[in-house]
Amino acid sequence: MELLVFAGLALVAAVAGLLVIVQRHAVYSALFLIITMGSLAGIYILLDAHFVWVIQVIVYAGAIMVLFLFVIMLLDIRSEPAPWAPPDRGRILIAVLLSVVLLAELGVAVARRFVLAPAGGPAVASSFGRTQTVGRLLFTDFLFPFEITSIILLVAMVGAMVLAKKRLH
Amino acid sequence: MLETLIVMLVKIGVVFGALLLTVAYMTWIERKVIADIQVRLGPTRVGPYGLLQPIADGLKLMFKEDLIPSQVDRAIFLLAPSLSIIPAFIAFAVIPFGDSTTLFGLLSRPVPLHITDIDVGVLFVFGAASLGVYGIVLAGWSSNNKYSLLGGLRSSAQLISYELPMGLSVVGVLLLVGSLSLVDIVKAQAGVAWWFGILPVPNWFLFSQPLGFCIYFCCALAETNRAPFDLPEAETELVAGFHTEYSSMKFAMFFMAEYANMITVAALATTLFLGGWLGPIAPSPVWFLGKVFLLLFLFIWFRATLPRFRYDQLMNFGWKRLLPLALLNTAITAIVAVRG
Amino acid sequence: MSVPLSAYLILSAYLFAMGVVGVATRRNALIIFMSIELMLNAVNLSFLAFARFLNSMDGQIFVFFVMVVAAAEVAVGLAIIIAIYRNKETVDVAELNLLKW
Amino acid sequence: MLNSLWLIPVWPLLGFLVNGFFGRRIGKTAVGTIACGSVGLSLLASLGALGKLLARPAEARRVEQVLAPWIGAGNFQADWGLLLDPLSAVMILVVSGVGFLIHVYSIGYMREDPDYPRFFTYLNLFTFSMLMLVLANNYLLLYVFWEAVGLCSYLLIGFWFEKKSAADAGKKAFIVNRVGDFGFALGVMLLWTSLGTLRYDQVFAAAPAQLVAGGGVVTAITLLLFLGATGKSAQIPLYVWLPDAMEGPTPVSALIHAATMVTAGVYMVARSAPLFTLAPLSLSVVAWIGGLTAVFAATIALVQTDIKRIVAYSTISQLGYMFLGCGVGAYAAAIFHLMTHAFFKALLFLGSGSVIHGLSGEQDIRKMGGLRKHMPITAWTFLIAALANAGIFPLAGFWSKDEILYGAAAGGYGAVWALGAGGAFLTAFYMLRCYYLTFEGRSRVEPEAAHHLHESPPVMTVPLVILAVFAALVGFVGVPPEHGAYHRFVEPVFAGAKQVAGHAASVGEVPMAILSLVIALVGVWLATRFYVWRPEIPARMVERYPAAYRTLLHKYYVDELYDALIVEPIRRGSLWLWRRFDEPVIDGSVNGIGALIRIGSLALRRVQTGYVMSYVLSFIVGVVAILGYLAFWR
Repeated sequence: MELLVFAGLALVAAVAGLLVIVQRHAVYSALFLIITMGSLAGIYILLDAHFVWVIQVIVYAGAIMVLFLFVIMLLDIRSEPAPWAPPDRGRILIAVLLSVVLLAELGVAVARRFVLAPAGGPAVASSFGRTQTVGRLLFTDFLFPFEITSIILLVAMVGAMVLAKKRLH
Repeated sequence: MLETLIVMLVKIGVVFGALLLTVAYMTWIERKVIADIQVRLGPTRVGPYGLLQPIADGLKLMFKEDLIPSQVDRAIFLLAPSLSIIPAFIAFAVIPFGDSTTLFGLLSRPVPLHITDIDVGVLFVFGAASLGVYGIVLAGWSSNNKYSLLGGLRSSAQLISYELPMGLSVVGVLLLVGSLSLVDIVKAQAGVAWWFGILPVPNWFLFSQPLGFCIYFCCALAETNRAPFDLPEAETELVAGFHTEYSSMKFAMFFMAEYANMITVAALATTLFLGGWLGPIAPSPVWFLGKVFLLLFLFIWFRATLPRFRYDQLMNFGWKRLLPLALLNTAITAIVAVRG
Repeated sequence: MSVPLSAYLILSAYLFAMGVVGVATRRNALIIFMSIELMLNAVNLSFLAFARFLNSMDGQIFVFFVMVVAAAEVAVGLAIIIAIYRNKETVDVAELNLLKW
Repeated sequence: MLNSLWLIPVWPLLGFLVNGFFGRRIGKTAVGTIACGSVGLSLLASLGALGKLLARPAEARRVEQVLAPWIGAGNFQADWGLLLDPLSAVMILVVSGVGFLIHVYSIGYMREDPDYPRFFTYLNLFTFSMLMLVLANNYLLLYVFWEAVGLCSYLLIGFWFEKKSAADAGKKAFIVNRVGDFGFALGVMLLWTSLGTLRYDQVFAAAPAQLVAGGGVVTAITLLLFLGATGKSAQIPLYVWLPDAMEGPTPVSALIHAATMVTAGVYMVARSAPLFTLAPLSLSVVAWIGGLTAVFAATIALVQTDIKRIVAYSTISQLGYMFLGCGVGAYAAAIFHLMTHAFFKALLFLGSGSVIHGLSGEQDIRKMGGLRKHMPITAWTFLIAALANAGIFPLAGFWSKDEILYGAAAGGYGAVWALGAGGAFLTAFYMLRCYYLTFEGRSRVEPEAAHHLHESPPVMTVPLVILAVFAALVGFVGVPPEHGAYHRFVEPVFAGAKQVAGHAASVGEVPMAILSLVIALVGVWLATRFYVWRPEIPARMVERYPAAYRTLLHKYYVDELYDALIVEPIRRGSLWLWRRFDEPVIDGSVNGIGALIRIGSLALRRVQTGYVMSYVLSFIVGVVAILGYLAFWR
């Protein structure tokens, strides 16, 4: 049952992930990316990430991708020629080959190290991945990085405003 | 096992059906209430008191010609209405509408009256709401029409802007409960609180989080594009906003999504601030529905009373008033929660 | 049937490779950016898988931080893209070659 | 007050900051008020500190405060520490008291200057630095503010930097001081390597035990310190900058180049008395240099015609007296002279400033004369100061100078005493010469200057009068000699140094005093004879001894000598190095490397295609390589 659900979600994620990078128009890329993220959120539930999956939906799908769509629409970007058009062909070939090598390497690494790990993993406490557990860790062991992230967000906020502000001439 | 499955399917069916029915009849209620406020009669012809009016409207929309303008981005144009309506209905999955019940002894063990109770219920509702933006923004973009695009952008900007204070306004409640599960939140509101030691009030968060409730309610109006925040549909400026190019059933879907959203936010407000299904004597779903309809009535009342905001006023109100107020509310609640 | 760790990791590696291809082949800055997000998601999946299989919450916390950084990055990155678009009327990275010799 | 010594120097610092940052915006009145007010507050704080110090028993008059650690590296430790004892108390009173009067005077003197705020900014910075210099509790802090006052001196000498002579004078002062400061720095380093500390109390406690009395190390330390003092206090051989420093505004000359900064060397030697006591050789060097400078500068002053330069050479000469006092072990007397000198020399400068002001910038005494009728207050105060400088009873200079000469005689330094006595005679002569030529006789003022001739405004004359009162009376704090209130206050600081100096010869105090008074009076009589009764004599003297006159007029050709011996060889050597070494070798190698890199870059820059995708591709190649290594070979 779990395997079935995983297979379904993984298939969706994989296909959508591929479609993200071959679309001619950025809006479609964004839509497929949203689908990938959504199916990943489902997989997160399988991994007992009870808090992270909903954060994935809210932050990635709800905030980040909306921002993307916004910018795409704001900039009024037309469809571009197919990415595999002649001038880029050689580079694309190299890139794809390299990525295949990369994937192969990662596959070898996984095969050598982790293929023997017991399926399903160890039994975990019922509190694993719950909001309370995450919250407790964030405010104790990871308090310092947590506070740092607030600074990062503030800086990003100010930076985005400054960059995107219309200059008055 | 089988019983669980059947019960689950029945629950889903009942909730979905009730929601559809409520959406349909909200249109009737709205027309009637506004007519009353404006000293008119409202629909009277179709059925007694015009009760069959929604059915007639639905039929009309269904049989209307489904226009697809030639310059639209077809795939997304077709997808957008569904993207709009699905999250609106999904959100209802975690809202508890009653206490556990055996249905007068019909079932072998008590069945909780909600489809599911997950430990991130509140976030789930917000997540679903944030997904609702896509329908609008994609509808606006794919229509290939400047009014649609502007309406869509406006609408999504509004939704994103007001999601923030909305999320923050309920943090106070979450701090007091210590859980994101909506069932837990409802249960935490059981009992009676004593104001100043003499005045008994229900232990609802409306009374301990009045500021939070007000912020939530304002944001709820904005989130559902209701008056006085109905700028995305401001006819005078944008024709009909993002759904200018839509007609027939696809238009109906946007329409339904809007009303479903209204019901969702009202149900969430009931759960978070008004004690959910809790109440004496009457069965719990009755209490729940009563509170939800009270809030819906408020929605309509606001629409009939208040003029529309200007766009800059809307943004200023959200970012410069509600957001700081929500932060203040969160801070005060945190201090009280830690001290008390 | 339970899912083995390697399945998650392979999916993660595949998505990461897709992101790499996207970054290396596309000329639209926005799509490149989305490919980067895809890679981040792939990494997050690995984090969560390892967290589950090592029975350690640290991975989940890291995912949280990755998301924060991603959000910050998107905000600034999109602002930069908007600024570039205002100046050059394009988001084609092949036309942004001021750093050329 | 004593537990917050920082209140003394902090006000001028604040004044410096306010005037420095906002001086151009707040207007002249506010700038002047802030500058004077801040120094006035310092004066009040100093007086308060003095009062508290006096209230304590004599042996407890020592307050040390560490405000903050400054440098801590290994076993090296230096703090922002302040030390208040009778010696520094006298110094801060002189600095803030005289400084305050000069600040007030400057309001009038600099009234018309467009750079008014800048002037007061520098002046406040100087006051702060000088206060810190005398309050420092260790040699490093002393050194830092020693340099800081040098910087202020440079800035203020070159205040009118658009005038080339002023800018050159500033540079000269700075460079000559570098020589001395180099010695000072070496001295401080040597001190640390031999004792491991720079704090006064620790140094003086450790020195007798760890350094061999009269040995090479302590002699080297003290001589190096004294080299620094000769630079700062304008002694042979590094005195050449001070006469040129008269290019600066007159209040600057009064404050920095008469009353305070130039006495820093004397203060430093007096402060280091326990060290000098261990090095008799250094002491006699100090005494001899002081005595020689006193006479040498006085002879030059005899024939100078620039009113400020006369006073400047007089300052060098008087500083020589102070070193003479230190050298013979009469530290208290030296500091006493430092104090009285501050008053009458500041008065002399301010008086000459008043004259210059009244004559619209004229400084040549040959073009003055008969000014007493027009500027009575200036004339009278100038006369008092001149007589005080000449050492006429009972004015301040008499008491302090007499004490130094007595110290020399009593210490058995007969030759040095003779130098001092000769200097005293010359001093009386040239001071009175200056006075007569300026204020008495017939007017030789240029007609257009005479037209504007006027007494200075009250803001300038009131400080003159106050200073005159002090110049006349301040000597009485040291009466009776060697046992006055002043000595009871300051002498304990030098208790340790006293024992070695001792009294080698027995001479009567009163006869010695009368003798020095007579010497001074002879000088006065001679000057009167030359310039009042028989005005033709000077010209005859010039005719009779032309060589001597020219030598004196050209200041013994020392500047020319330095130019020929030091400046010119260095200039030639530098030119040679520039042409033959710097350009072909150093520039050549630098440019060669640059050219090499440029050629290399021309080839390599093809790599920079400007296409993001290419960069990404190379990036990915790297990732694949690393991952391949990790996946297959690890």
